Amino acid sequence: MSLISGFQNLWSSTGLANFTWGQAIMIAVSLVLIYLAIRKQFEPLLLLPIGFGGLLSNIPVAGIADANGFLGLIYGFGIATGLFPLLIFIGIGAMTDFGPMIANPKTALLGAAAQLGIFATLLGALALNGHLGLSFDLKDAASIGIIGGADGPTAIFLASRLSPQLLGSIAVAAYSYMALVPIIQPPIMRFLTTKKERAVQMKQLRNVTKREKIVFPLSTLGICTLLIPDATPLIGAFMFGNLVRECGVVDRLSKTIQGSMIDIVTILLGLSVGTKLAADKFLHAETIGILVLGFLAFSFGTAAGVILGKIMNRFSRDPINPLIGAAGVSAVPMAARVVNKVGLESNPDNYLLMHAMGPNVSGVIGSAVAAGVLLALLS
Amino acid sequence: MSLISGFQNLWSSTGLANFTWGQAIMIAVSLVLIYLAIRKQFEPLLLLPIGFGGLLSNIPVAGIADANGFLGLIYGFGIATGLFPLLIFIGIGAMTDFGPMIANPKTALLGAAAQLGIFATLLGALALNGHLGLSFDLKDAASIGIIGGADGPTAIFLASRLSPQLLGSIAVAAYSYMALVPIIQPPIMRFLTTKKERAVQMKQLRNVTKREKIVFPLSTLGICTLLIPDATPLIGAFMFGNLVRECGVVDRLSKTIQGSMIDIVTILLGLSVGTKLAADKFLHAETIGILVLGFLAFSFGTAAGVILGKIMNRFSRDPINPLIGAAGVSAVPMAARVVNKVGLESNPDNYLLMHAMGPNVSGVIGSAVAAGVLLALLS
Amino acid sequence: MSLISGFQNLWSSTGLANFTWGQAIMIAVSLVLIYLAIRKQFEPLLLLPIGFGGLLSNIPVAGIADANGFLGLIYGFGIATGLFPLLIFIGIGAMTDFGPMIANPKTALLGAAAQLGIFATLLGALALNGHLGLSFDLKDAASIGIIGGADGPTAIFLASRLSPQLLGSIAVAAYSYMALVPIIQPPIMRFLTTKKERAVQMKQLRNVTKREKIVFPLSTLGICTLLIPDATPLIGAFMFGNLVRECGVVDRLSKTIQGSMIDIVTILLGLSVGTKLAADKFLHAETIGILVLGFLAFSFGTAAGVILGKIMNRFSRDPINPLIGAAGVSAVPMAARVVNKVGLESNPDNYLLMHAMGPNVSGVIGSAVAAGVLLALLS
Amino acid sequence: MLSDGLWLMVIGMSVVFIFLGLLVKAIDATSMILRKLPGAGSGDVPSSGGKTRPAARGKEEIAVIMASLADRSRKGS
Amino acid sequence: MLSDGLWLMVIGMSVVFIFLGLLVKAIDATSMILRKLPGAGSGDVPSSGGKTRPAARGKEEIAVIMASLADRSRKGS
Amino acid sequence: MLSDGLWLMVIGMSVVFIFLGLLVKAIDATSMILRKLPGAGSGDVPSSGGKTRPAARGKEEIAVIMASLADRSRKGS
Ligand code: NA
Ligand code: NA
Ligand code: NA
Repeated sequence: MSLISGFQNLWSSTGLANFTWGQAIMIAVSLVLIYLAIRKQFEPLLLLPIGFGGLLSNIPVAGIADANGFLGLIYGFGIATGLFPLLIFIGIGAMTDFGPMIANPKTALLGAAAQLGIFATLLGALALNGHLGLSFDLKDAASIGIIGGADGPTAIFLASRLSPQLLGSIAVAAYSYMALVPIIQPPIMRFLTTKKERAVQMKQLRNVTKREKIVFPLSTLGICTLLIPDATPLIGAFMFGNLVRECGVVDRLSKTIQGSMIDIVTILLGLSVGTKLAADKFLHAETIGILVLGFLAFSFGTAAGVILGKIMNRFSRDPINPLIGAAGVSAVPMAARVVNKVGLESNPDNYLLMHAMGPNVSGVIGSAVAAGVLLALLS
Repeated sequence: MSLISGFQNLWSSTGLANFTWGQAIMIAVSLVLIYLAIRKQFEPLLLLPIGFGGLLSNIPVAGIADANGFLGLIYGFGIATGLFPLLIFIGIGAMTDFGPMIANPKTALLGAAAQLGIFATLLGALALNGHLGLSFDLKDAASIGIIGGADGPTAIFLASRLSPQLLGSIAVAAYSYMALVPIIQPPIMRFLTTKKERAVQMKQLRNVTKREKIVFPLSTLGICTLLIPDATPLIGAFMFGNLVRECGVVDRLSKTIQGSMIDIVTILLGLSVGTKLAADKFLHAETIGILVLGFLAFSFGTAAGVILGKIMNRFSRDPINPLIGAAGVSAVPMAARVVNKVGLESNPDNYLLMHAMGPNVSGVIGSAVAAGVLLALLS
Repeated sequence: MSLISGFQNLWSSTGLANFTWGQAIMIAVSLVLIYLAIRKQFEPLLLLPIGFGGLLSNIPVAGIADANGFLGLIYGFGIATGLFPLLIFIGIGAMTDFGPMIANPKTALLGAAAQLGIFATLLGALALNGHLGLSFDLKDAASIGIIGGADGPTAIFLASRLSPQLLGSIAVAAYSYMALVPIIQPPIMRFLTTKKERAVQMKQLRNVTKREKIVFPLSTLGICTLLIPDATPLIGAFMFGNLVRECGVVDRLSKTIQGSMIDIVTILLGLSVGTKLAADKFLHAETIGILVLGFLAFSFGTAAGVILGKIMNRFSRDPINPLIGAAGVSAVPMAARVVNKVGLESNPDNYLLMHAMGPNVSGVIGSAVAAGVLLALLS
Repeated sequence: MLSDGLWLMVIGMSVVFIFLGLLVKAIDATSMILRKLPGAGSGDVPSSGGKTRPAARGKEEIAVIMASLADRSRKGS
Repeated sequence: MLSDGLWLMVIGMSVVFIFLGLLVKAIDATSMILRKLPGAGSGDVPSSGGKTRPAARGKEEIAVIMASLADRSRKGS
Repeated sequence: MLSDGLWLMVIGMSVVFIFLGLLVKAIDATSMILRKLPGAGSGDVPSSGGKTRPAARGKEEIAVIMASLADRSRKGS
């Protein structure tokens, strides 16, 4: 090795000598995600690691997203196997209080209606197929639709199974639109309701006993087992976390699950989802389509929830404020807070937060069930 | 796909259409474990995850316990390799204070005597072989015997090596009987001792210096290395945790080991041990045999400890209360508390707790050594 | 199996019957490491686990360091893949405040000069090749040189890639000499400087804004991407941790990274690096050579930093105390504290600590860049 | 393929509604059974369900709840 | 096979007793050696061994110890 | 092989100096740009950079800093 050949070898291994346009663009995209995470606080817990993972995955030569690269290895271990999204679901279960939903269970149906966003978007993706140079098969359409579930782990779990090549744009769309819920939802909510409907006051929620909260995760898993076993990894992980939370005899596990366990998995999941932002995996016409469709998914879900809310309000004995239907898309607890805020505009004494938590958490279950149906029929 | 065929596909993938009787029974068994964990506080840190893992593993279609299923993957990673029980042993080491044993080392021999439960049960299993439709080979008998060690990680480690197909019932038996120690032990203790023996007061324990506590884990590992290297993974992990605890220079590691590390591993270990509660792995005549034998194991161990206690009391210069021999089965710290309680019945001023901690912790070492002997001769 | 044959089998599996001289020696070496960690507080967070891993890896029969052994498995999972050192780098990034370096950036060049220790030692290793029975190729020489970087994870990452067979002695040398920084550096610092130079007072550091601290990790990664992509796994992990720390929107992740995540990885990394202390992997003439060369590496790095400090002091507008150049070897924050102490000897009012932190943390970057160059040209 | 998508929608929405409908029934049944069970009235602490009575609450209490929700940074669900 | 089990028992119990017997000797030897070593008396803090003097303790202190043991939920050993 | 080592040294040290030299320029440029950006003066909190003014500090403050550094047990870097 001479000095010249050494420098030549080195030059040929620099980023400058190996950059592709695609990588440059994706680095810019990743920086935008990081900017949104930090400056606009767009779901920073996820979008910061995803964005940084995107940066690392678009570095030429380094091969960090390759199967044997730093992040490729983590992806293979935790995302390709489905392990990380399920561990995160355990954590979310341990953080979720189903009290408001148990206190007024029929509001759970609003979380069912909001899943229409998933299937409407699925249809939309199929309608786009063959147009504008886009090509989506049924599995792709299902993975895109799940963005409307507004649940990150569910979206990552389903997409990693049905359409891993679209995982990057799906995860980015899901978390970005979740962050945009305060901007996307209010106009739709105001458009579909009258001022009088928005001012409806709901009955105070009843007390929920510890026992009811302990039985709840078990009966949910039971129904899931009988009806749609393909959803049991998601629902099972979710309900395990919730049982750990509510049972009262393993508080140290509950604390660790909600703390260091979910944090560590979030970091590893975020960074390794970022590998799907590598230029060759992300820069397709399909990505634009996915972003547009994801936006529609959130809008449709919101509308369906609000409309069912209006119908239920008409036929229910106790009044139901239709706004809380919008919380059925999940995006916990952001969507419920949006409901509270829009409700206060029409009636400054009307605190809908707790009432909106019912559809909000039932929407998480609804999306996991929808994912189970799609897995059962398409995989 | 038509609507009809879609619903047919879906129906054929429901739990309702695929349930087996075995799965239904095992779901009931898992629910009983969860009930005992929550309501009766039977070792909830382990039995709750094991029970929930059992639920998930008996869901038809979902295949959660399969090699590529959610829990099957974790099992392959952490139990089949022996990793999780050893990491738990590091945590237990960091939680164990050997001070009482170092202060009165001859009580460690009581922890040796109690291991008779292991070998008596091994004999019992062999005696049952060929009767009542039961079939146990030497490895199975050894794995069943280790229940008598009353140490969960040791039992899981040995069974996963010698008889993985029995792991489910062995783990369930081990943790259940540990929880039942306050019910199983006292009658045996009272039957084997006179009231006068139970009232024996022991000499106050001497001070133990920090240096002695630091040397202890190293000399224990040294003896193990010379005598029975096959026990060094267990003893080594245990003593590493203890050295981290006692050395005083890595307190942040000690805190993490006792906190989030052991918690995370416990959750993953419990859930994945639950995969061995899948109907096809659990519902054999052998399981009943294992439960009966496990009960005998605890009883024999208790008796052997108490009897050696009586003998040592007769020949020792300083008085030894024979009750503390019962703590030699381990089940730390439950068995030591049982000793304290039974002792107080005969002499309300006689606090045996600290004296019982000596045999209690030496019983952990004794069981690991016994497991090493079985591994050396049978694997 | 008869009793006799049983005891024979057992005897043939004891440590006593299988010990080799090499294992006995390496157990003594491991005990020395543990002694130094506990009694002399030589980098105990790493040297205690490494020493204990060394104990376990030299136990005959048990095979704990084998590919399927307890620690061999962890090694394969975390060190052979490079995962653990990178996760530790994320943790170190989250613990590092680059404020002092951003406030006075030209001191970063001192951290460049100190990397001369790496390359001088590389030359030294090549010069020794063929003499005294030592045999080092270019990759070995590079791995030995990196000891001079005084960064454990960088050394382990590079050695595991270029010369895994030397990893044990390289890791031991790196951490041992880091612990010896207060003994190795001061004589060199005093020899190369006049009392007047050592008494130089530096200008108060300016304020650094939050924004500057957020931009810093991103621009560092950008330069690395353009110049030397092979260093991006190390620099990327380091800068990710630092961005998580500084961005202010993911404080819970930052806390977990600095706490339980780095602790858990440290334990697993330390124990599994200990597998390279197995007699057959450690007891070569090369090990002595590595220890001697590692000492030289630290000395050369210190000298180069101090000499550049003298030069910069002469030509800089604002005075620069040459002592802070010694901190460029990294060994954060030990080397910076040594600078502060030596500075106080000459001028009891001269607190150099913060000024020394600039070269100190830039030395971490410098070593990672040097490792990248070596990887690019040699792997 | 579009018709496949339509079937998926009909099937999927049906299953989601059946699932959550059954869940509503299960919750109602549970609360009824538990109320009749011995010890339900006495032994049972009214738990954090106590937190679920916001309708009549003042602005200050809501502010506290919302702040605590903000803390529960929920990682995208 | 039953005789194999008997040998296992004899061998196993022997090893367990030899092991713990040696451990007792090692503990005694350690404490003796450390007591003779310089600095043993002064530099050494009597550590948490101070906790190991319960015989004369009152009921209150024991209650505290037992409560702390209860906290140390020991995960099945 | 020794000459290979020499080239490695020349190349390696050059890259390290170029890298950190560019970094110095980047830091200077960043601070200049940020100072000119709107909101830089007002919105930006002077953050923990406030900690980086030790030259004039008394011994007590330094002691506190060093103690906090000692806490930050840095795992060998
Ligand atoms: Na949802
Ligand atoms: Na035991
Ligand atoms: Na360095």
